[in-house]
Amino acid sequence: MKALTLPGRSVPAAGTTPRPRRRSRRFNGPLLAGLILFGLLVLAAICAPLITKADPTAQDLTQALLPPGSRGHLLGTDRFGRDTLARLLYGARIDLRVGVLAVVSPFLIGTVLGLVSGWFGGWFDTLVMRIVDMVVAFPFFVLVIALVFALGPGTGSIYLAITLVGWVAYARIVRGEVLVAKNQEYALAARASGLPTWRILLRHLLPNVVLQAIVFSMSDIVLSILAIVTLGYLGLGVPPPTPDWGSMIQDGQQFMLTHWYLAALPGFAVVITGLALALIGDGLVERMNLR
Amino acid sequence: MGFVLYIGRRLLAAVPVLFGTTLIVFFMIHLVPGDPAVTLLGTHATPQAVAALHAQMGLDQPVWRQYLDFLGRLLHGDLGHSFFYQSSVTSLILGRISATLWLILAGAIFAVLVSVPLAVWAASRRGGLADHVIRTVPLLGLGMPAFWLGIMLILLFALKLGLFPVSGYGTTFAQHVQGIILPGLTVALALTPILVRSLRTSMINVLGSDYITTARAKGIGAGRTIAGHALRNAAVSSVTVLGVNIAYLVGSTLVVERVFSLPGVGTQMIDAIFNRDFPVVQGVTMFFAVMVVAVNLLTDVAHAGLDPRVRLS
Amino acid sequence: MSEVLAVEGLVQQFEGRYGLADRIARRPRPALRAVDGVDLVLREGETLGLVGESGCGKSTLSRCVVGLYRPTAGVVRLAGEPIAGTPTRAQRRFVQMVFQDPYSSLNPRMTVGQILGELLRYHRIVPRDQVAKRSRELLDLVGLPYRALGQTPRQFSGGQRQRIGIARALALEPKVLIADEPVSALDVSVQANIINLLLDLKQTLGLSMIFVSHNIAVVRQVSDRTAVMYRGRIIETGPTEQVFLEPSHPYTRLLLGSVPRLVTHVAAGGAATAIPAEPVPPAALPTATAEVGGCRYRDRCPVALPACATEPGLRLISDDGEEGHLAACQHVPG
Amino acid sequence: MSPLLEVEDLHVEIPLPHGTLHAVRGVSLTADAGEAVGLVGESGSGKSLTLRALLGLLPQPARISSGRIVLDGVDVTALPARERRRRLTGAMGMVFQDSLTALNPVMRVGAQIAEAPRRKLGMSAAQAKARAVELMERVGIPDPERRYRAYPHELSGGMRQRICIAIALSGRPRLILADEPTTALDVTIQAQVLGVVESLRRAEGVGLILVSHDLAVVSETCRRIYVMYAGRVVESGPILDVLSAPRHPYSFALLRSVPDPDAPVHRLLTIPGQPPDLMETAAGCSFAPRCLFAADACREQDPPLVALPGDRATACLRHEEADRWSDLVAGLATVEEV
Repeated sequence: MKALTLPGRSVPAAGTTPRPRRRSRRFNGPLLAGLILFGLLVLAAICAPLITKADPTAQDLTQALLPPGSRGHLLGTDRFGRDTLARLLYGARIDLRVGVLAVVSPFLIGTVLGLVSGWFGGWFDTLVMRIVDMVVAFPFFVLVIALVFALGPGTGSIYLAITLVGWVAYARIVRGEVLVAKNQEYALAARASGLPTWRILLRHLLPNVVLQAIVFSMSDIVLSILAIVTLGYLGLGVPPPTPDWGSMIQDGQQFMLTHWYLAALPGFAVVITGLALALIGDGLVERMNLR
Repeated sequence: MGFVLYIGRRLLAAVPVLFGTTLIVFFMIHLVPGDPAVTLLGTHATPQAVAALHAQMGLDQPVWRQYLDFLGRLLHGDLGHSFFYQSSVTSLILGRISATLWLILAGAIFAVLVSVPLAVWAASRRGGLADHVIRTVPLLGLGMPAFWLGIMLILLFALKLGLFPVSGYGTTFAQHVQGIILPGLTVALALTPILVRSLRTSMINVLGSDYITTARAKGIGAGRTIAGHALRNAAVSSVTVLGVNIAYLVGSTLVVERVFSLPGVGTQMIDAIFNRDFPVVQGVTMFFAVMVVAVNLLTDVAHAGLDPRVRLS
Repeated sequence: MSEVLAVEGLVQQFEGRYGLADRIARRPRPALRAVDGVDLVLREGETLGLVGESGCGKSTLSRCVVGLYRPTAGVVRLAGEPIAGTPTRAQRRFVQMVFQDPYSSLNPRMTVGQILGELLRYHRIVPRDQVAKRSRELLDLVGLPYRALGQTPRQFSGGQRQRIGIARALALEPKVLIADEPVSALDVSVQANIINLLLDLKQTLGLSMIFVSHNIAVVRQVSDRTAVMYRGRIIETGPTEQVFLEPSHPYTRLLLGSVPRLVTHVAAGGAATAIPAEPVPPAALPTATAEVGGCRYRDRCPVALPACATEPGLRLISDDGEEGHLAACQHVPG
Repeated sequence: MSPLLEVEDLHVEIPLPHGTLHAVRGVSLTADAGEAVGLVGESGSGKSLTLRALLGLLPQPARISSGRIVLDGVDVTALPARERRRRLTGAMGMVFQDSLTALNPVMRVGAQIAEAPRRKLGMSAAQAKARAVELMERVGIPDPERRYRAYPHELSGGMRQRICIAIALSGRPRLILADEPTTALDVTIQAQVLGVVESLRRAEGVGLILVSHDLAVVSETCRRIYVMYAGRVVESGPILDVLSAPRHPYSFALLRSVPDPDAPVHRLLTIPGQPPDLMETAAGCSFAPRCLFAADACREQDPPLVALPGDRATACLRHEEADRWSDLVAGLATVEEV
């Protein structure tokens, strides 16, 4: 039952020319740069007490509005004499933590709902998609702000508000991927071989559809950090005096002519965080395309 | 015929969505922890005031009854009464609507004027220096808070260069135009990074597609190929990309109005939040949803006008 | 030879979207009868070729047989037992499928070892400690090296992937193999490899096979019996040699006449001349969404009669074969 | 008389992030006026890129790295880009494999046909439209006046491909380049479309270069054939001679591995292995690893394309033994039977 070949030759059909398909490298440029940058940000936030001795909430009106480079205050002080560097670092603790954690439950809820509604279709799918349509009719920031207002101040409200609004994006992405994947022949083969549905969903579909959701979660973290910062700027975020980049920008806004850096510096912090996550997202896409 | 039917279909599809948004807006009040009336009035409110508010908000009725009332009033254009002002929410919104519409329009125009040329430029010089710059610089902008960008633009253009007013909207048309440029630019630039990146991808798809090769094979000249074949297809994908992101643009007007002290609906919502003026917050939230649905319908119309395939589906 | 698989009166209908706007515009509810009343018998050890053009319903039919769709009407019988609702585990094992696209038919995130091992374990084909050994045997069977077990599909070429797909189907030790266009996505120089492999495996493992293809030459090469499908129906069926040498249905004649042929000897003076001067038919869709009534080939048929307004059933032309040679045409004396 | 089109030693390269893919490696071919020429090979053989290079339509980032394209005795590769494009597109029209993507989805098909007459041949709008309708009629589109206003997605695959042929003809070319024009079509439609191409070729005296993976399609349509493998022409000559007595093991094996609809064989010949990766350049004949008759010399030496009598050529070191190949393979088959 061998293919017709000359005697004394092996069957070369089987991988004698190992295809030098470019091995998908674990890390590529953008991914590595993004991970390092984000890692440094997280490290700085965790090690805040080691980097500066200053207390981010300690007021000292005699030291108010010092310019960057002052003795003992590398990045200067705000109008209450609080150290800007310390506030930036401790602000990172709040903003990064809330930003990353706020994405976890939307990710899980949206992925599960998208997987189930895409696979089974029917009335459940219709219901989920109707709710999705309703939620996406609202601009993200508007609904989050309105919900935080209704729920009252505090980080708990922020988590809940972002979860209530954020899951729809994941549900949409995952459902779309599932609709494509479930008609791919590998999914048909799994069904034809009689594997149970839960196994097909978890073992065959999920690993193939979840990547898009992971890539999206990178920009979603940016979005949720933007939401927290915006809430802080509007005075609806983490209550003072806890430092937060958004409230720092708001504080600094009134000294724009004389001390522009007070509003500018926390903004740069957000921009750099966004850059790091965008690089990670781009890197992940590039890695996926290589496959 | 196909066109009319398609638009009719889209209009019909918008009805349940709008209906659904009223559900969300209505149930917002039930998210308020504890007794909404107490929370809204503060803990030292008199029992009489709480009871009066209960009656006014209809909180003494069963939930389905409250919703039907809400819906019924909504159908008559009645969004309730402000707690803070002696005025209906509808008239408050109508009084502020023009600045917001202006801002959305200016933002959308600026967004197109900035992103489309950049995307076309990057796509036509694929792999070149311009492409690399246009691809990487927006990465810096993805995490840029719109309000912060606004502050920075004020700092540069209004305070340092004195080209535009720092804030406000004036009273005359000329002042309106002058006052809307910086906020419009802010709204647009906040969206540009996302827009440029997805537009670039779709432009590359258009320029690399087989029908462009067919057109080139005809030997009708590069200019004619671009004008006759690339542009309209590029417009189709631009409209699609814009439609996907328009909700983000509409949403960012909320904070940007605040930064530039524009007398728009967004500023009103934030004022209402600080005044704990629940009906106004609800009303404005609803207004924003209607705006998004309306803008989406407009993009659908534009899409159907540009692309004959859409009308068929 | 005994029957291993039979299909009776099979109908598979797909419903399209029907929204409120369609209801208001009083549009008819869109429905597509991809398979519209098919009877089929597969006997032990034989290869049945199923040919037809795109959209004729041959793929839908094969997917019904492996239980991927629940038929709108009709039954599929495996070894005499009808599939009732969802196929049982034993029924799943009885009939397995080899898919068309070697690139999308294998899960890109699983190694070959995982793909095979999962099936061997779930269906308890062999004891758990024998799974690795059995996987290697399967690779032997399809001519792949053992190191393939640790590799993911993308490390293989199209032909090798198709071998993995065949190994996966064989893992369940089926009696019937459905090959749905197994070579159409492959390079011409690799197609013969897979065709020969399938024929060899059929022989050594005693399989019965339904070979679905649009490639008429391949079907003639591999099958004992041939069935021709057109718009959801079988319009001619019989022993392969008879169908090819004495096609009875006008559509079968057109189909066989349209196949490009290698011209190796022709009178001097130029290229081949045998290009069928077929009158150009109206641009009708190959699958009708609405009921036309009558013979479904009527609108393209050069020899249509008034009698063709009633749809003919399959009529017996000769019965020297096991199942006989049948065609659904009014020109065949009833 | 010099041929209409002459290609000499054409090389096409695709620069990729991980290296350069040498896709076409020194192809030479000629096409006389009114002649039908076939270019056969499987995916990755470089046949489509060769065809696209002729019209200057290489997809990004592929480029011609060397070679000459001579049109009407003029070396167009030496001309400035604008003039080169004017000459090439003036003399040739192209038909692609996938008619759905090859047509502009937002433009009426009639307008797409009328474009070249209007812009290139300088006709008035009315003349161009009349020409388009006439062309649609010639390629066998019923009711052309009405179909003129249709969009591509409103037509069937066969109709669309006819539109593409009409577009290719619209600029009054002397040579049509067709890249797998019927591969996406059903056999019955394929026969119709090939029939249209053939009758137009005869009626108008337009030449044809047909690229296909299907030997049978080429044999029914063309008078001469070029067989390509791994970016090279491995055999060429009058089609009947090549098909009845191939002088290269690749064409020989290909002919025996493809089933014949009229004559099923006991067993198809298989070509082991798969086409080489063009990122790497190994020494020796690129077909040697899969060749049934390869000797040590074949793995060391790159065989040149040598001319044979009867306007034929082959790139095989052992082509003189070609007459024995059949017996060798037949003997093998019986041995394997036992």
